[in-house]
Amino acid sequence: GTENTEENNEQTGNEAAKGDAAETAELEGSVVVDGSGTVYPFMAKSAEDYMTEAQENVSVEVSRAGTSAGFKKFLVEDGTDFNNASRKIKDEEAATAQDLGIEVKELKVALDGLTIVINPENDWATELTQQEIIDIFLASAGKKNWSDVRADFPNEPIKTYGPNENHGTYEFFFEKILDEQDLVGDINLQQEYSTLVDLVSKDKNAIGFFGYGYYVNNKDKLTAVKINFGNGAVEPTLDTIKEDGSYAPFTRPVFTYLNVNMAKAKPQVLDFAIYTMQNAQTVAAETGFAPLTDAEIQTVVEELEALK
Amino acid sequence: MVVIADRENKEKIESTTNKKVVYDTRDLNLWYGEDQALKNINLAINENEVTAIIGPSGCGKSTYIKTLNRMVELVPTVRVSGEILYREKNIFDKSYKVEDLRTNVGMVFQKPNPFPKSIYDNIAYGPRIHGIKNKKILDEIVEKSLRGAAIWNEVKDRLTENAYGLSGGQQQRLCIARCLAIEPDVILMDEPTSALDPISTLKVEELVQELKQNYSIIIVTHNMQQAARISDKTAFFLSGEVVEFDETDKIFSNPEDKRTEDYITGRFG
Amino acid sequence: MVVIADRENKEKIESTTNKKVVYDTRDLNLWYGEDQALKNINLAINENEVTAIIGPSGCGKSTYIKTLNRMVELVPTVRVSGEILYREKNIFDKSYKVEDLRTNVGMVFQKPNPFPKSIYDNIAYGPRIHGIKNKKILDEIVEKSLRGAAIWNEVKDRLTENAYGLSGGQQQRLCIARCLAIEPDVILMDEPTSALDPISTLKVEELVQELKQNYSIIIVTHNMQQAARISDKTAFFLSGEVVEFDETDKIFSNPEDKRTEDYITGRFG
Amino acid sequence: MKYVDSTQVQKRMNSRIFNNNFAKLLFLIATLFGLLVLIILFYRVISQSLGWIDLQFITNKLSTNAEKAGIMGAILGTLWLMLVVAPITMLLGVGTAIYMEEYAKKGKLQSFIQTNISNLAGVPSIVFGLLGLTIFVRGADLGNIVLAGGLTMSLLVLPIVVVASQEAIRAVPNFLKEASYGMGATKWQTIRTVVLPASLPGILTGAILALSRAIGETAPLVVIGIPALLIPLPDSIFDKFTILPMQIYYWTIDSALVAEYANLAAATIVVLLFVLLVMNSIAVIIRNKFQKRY
Amino acid sequence: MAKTLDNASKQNIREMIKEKKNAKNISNYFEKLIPTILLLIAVISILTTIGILFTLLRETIAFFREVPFLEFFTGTELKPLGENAKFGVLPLLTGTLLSSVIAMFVAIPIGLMSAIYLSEYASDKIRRILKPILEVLAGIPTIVYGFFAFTFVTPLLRTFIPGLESTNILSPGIVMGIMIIPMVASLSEDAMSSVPNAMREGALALGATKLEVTWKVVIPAAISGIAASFVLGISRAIGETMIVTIASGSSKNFTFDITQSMQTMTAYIVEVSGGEAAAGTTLYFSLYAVAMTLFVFTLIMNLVAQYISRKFREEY
Ligand SMILES: Nc1ncnc2c1ncn2[C@@H]1O[C@H](COP(=O)(O)OP(=O)(O)OP(=O)(O)O)[C@@H](O)[C@H]1O
Ligand SMILES: Nc1ncnc2c1ncn2[C@@H]1O[C@H](COP(=O)(O)OP(=O)(O)OP(=O)(O)O)[C@@H](O)[C@H]1O
Ligand SMILES: [Mg+2]
Ligand SMILES: [Mg+2]
Ligand SMILES: O=P([O-])([O-])[O-]
Repeated sequence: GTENTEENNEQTGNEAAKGDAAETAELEGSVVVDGSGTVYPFMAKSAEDYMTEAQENVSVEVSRAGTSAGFKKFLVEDGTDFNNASRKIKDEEAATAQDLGIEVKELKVALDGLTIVINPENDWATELTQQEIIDIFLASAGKKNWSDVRADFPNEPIKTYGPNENHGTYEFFFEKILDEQDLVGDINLQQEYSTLVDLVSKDKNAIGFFGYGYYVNNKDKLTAVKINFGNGAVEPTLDTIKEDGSYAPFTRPVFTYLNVNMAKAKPQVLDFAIYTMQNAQTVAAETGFAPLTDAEIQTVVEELEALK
Repeated sequence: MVVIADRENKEKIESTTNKKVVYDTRDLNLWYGEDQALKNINLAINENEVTAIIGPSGCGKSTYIKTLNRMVELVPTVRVSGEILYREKNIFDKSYKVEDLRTNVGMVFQKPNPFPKSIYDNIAYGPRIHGIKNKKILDEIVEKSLRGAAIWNEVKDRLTENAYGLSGGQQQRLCIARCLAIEPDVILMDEPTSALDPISTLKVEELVQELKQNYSIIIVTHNMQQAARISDKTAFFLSGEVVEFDETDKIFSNPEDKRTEDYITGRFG
Repeated sequence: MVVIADRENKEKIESTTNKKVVYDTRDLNLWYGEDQALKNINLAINENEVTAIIGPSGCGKSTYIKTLNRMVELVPTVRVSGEILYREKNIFDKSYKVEDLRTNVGMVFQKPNPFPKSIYDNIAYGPRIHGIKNKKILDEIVEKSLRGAAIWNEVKDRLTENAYGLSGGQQQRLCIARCLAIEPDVILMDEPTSALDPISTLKVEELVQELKQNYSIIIVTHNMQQAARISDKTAFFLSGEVVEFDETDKIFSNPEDKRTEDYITGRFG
Repeated sequence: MKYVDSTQVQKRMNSRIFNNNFAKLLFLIATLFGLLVLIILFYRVISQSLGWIDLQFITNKLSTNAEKAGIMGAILGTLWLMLVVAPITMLLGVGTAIYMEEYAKKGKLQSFIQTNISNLAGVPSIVFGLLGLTIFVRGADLGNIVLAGGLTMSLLVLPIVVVASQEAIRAVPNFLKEASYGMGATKWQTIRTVVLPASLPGILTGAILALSRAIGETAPLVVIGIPALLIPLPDSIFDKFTILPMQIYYWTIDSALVAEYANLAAATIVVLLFVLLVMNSIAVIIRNKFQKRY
Repeated sequence: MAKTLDNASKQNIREMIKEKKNAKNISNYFEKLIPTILLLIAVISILTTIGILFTLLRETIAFFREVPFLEFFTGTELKPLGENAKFGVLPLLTGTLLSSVIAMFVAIPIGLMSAIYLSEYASDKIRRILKPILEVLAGIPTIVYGFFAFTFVTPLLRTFIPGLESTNILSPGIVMGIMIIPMVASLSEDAMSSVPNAMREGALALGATKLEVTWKVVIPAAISGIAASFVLGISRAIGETMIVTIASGSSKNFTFDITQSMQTMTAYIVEVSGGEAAAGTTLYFSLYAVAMTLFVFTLIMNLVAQYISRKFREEY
């Protein structure tokens, strides 16, 4: 039956129509996905579409422990099938995978713009330079008050917020943006993005960071800081968040990592992987991510097809 | 009914001859924890007689009667010494099964205590726990027992109703009927009429007189008139001791002990 | 003590003259829900006398005495008609403060009911709620009251101990002392000795006799001898009615009503 | 001189009576505070759920799309969970209660078990969750399925059933037991035919209260791990599952992602409260109907 | 007598019983087995406790092998997830204690006043209406209270307290207090109702007002039960999870500022067990160390409550 599946999927290609899906072999069993909270909305949508439109009898369950936490569940014997990640897999993690004999395949699913958000009442910091942002979060920069950032800013304390260390977003920020220098000590780190949204939306002096998706859904409660990377202030939008877009310095790819052993053992896992990639562009747009190019998708899908 | 007729004949023959002892109590002492409630009781109770036990409140009447079917052991602190021979076997023997004893010795309590079930199920309770399941036999037992307790006519049309719908006097006769349903040998009654009105009391007293034909009855009563009216023998208890035990006529007309006289004439208690 | 001397003089003078009425009950009826417990009571109770109330169980003695300080109102279903004049004021008047009444009218209950506090605090309770905080004055009140209740010698060395360490009789006298501490005008007693042994009873009876010098006392009792021994006047209640009310001597030697006689000679109740 | 000065007493009397009346009012207000909170809570939840709660919401599967989302999965999950919890707690709870009330001799063991049960009742539910995670989910390798959750919940609510059953059994009048023993019934026969039927209403009341506690508990399941998105309906005790409170939890949290989720959470609360209300009413009816027949 | 009855089997009932008795040997064995079976069932509650203790202890010991005991209990820094993890439990302790204290500030006065009203002032009729309402309050799932705290109480409080963060310890504390009111009220009311009426009458007869009776007689007499209800209330607050998880966020700052987001021990367990599940790491062990602390806390509270109410019960 698996052979059949592959063929059908190949036929349907990117524009998987319902009629065609009905012809594919009926799969069943479960697919377990965990990991990034940033990627969660994307994956949840994709899973739901898969269960309603492609394979009704497959159960895809999606959790969102955070990228790092998710990898710990992924890189164990009988671990999860997919781990969503808002950063690349680390060397240690890859090494663990090798030790355990788990073959990991990285699937880039979309692009996210790390968005710096402030309270809507904050009318002074709507545009900041990249350096100013770094300084605000950097312990060594010692910016306590807004007026420390720019003299004409109000003399009020800066309240910093961000996701905690379970999250790839934190690590991306720490590693790629702060160059692994210490964050300010009093930063308020949270497990749940919703808590962060709420905190920033209710604190005039707040500034925080997380994925673009959580910002677009709360445009009425949050303001995204326009960032000057050297060529004038850029607002994060689906257009600017591109690998070569004007928001590029803060743009990052988001992934899901596939346990290839599982994909080989369980046809539904591979089938779901292919489905997700084939529909990645639409789902990304719906959930607040910048889509990949057709070419990128095509290569990955082909690689996946080759697994069986 | 053949069975009862059988028994009646047998018993009648015996009762004309010398009476047999059904319960023989020997040097019985009983303690509730540290408090001694019965002191050196010696009493031989005859078959097919009504034996009344009288005495002031707290003298140990209930304790004694509950010892006869070992119900007193439900109080965890109870300790006993001495023996009680029922039909020549010591009921305190290790090998003696208390359930057997209680199957042979029925008990009627001060407050009517029917189960919160239908009248029918109340009567059928005993036979059922002893394994009688046959509906027909149960029906017969129920009717026979209710007739035996002189309450059949009052309840025959409402056997499926809850027993709590009956009046106090009816409930007490129901309890007697329940007790008859397993055809006991002895029936113990602990102030069976003290919660009843005079008319119900009278009915129960009449019933006791009638049952005596087939059963040995031991009855505790506060009411001396009642003891005089219905019993053959009377035991007078005082502070856990048997002061006097004799023919009821003798006790009430010509007691040997001063204390008995005092009690009977109402000088204390 | 000065106070007592004072009062004593005053009262003695009055008692030689014509007695004053302290409580005048007029056409009092009382219902518990639908059940009438008191029927058309008319009674005038004199100052500085002991008035005994006797009658069979359930005749309304407690109800009546509790009506005198409106404690009966604690039962939510109670309804009252008629009036009770205490010192010429109707206690059922809207404007009459029940706390005021109870401050003037002390009460002693059937079962001793000390508070679970020290002996001292039991006595000081009343004065304290009335605002007396001064330790010295409280000390004096405690001593005076305990002396007044004839229990001072027994407890003077253990005033700080819990009142529950006392015997029943001592507890009852403690309750009387507690009542004296707010210097009432009238003391109501509802079978104050029924829970006590004979010796404690005697002590309380003596105490009542003594207190009568300074207080008007109304006492409910089951014990006719007690009524005869200690009271000046006796009211006989039956089924919620006053059958007879007269000098105690008269009631016990030569009652007018047949029912009073029957009761007193023990023919019922 | 009198110690108790009657004019003084009179003067204080008014303020004392005023204090009493004032306090009474204050106490009444305090008592009504609870009522006030209830009203606000119900009002908030109901008004927030208006327009969201309909048949579709009850019968639909879970979805990330707020318009299409339903709670059938959570309802079935809750039912499956109860199917595990109810028999286990009844068996263990009533068994323990019978032992404690009818068989155990007053002594060290008995009082040890009793103390233990009341302590167990006070252990935070999240600790039970950790126990379930360690022993059932991981130790027995059941995974986060209905059975594992049900076993955890059973232990959590066990003390409630035990204590309620004990009270019910203790309340069976002695004279009924005596009547049975007097007929020659054995202990077990007496328990089976007299004690249990008479205490059944009390036991059932306790069981219902325990179940409603289990239905509303969230913390242990959060620890055990319930997926944020689980669309298929569970159809055995070996399936993964979610329950109403978990759904409320996730929707509350995710309301930052999709604002409408807050309404879904409110609608789910309404359903949950309705279920609990019905269960409690049944308990009250049983209690009132069968109470004190002797 | 029933001589007319036609007995089909013509058998004496007593004989029938005897016959059945002899046949009933299997049920005899059963009868003997029952107490043992029931004992085994009863012991399950003990096994549960042992299970809890064992699970918690094993991992807690592992935790203290990696993090010194003293550092855990005196550390003010809790950074369990970072590279250089810090495991000071004090931030969690302050969060837990502050929220519990706030809860008790709400629950004790309101609960006690409700108890007084119900036990001393209310007529039967009013009591019959008000008590079930309190019971409903007690039956509401904590997740609902969490939702209520997060979506209603916090926004409401922010209109009075501008500095209040949107997740804070004050609002869940208050809501926890509301949740505990019924418990305090009903346990205290039980204690007060069991004070004999004779004592109230004694005081009323001295001219005391109800308030004075309550304050100076009933409450002192019921104090042990009342105190026990407070202790149990605190214990309940300490163990409460969902309200704080939802409404107080997960900041691990060591602070006493109740307007700020803080984490309680329970919320920490939720966060860590929900996110991190890999066995064997210090983070994983810390879960059990915190749970152990929580367990010990509540256990002590419960024992204290039992001790109080047993020790001082019913002197009257
Ligand atoms: N369960 C018990 N535990 C301890 N002592 C008991 C118990 N039952 C009875 N007693 C004591 O044993 C003594 C005898 O009690 P018993 O009930 O046999 O008296 P009684 O003659 O039946 O009195 P009454 O006429 O009031 O029924 C009494 O002093 C009583 O207090
Ligand atoms: N709280 C109450 N509610 C309803 N009826 C009551 C209440 N208290 C007393 N009664 C009824 O009122 C009647 C008088 O009772 P009361 O207590 O005054 O009698 P008593 O003369 O004091 O009797 P005793 O000598 O037994 O104390 C009785 O019929 C009693 O049943
Ligand atoms: Mg007796
Ligand atoms: Mg009376
Ligand atoms: O939840 P994360 O995407 O930040 O890992």
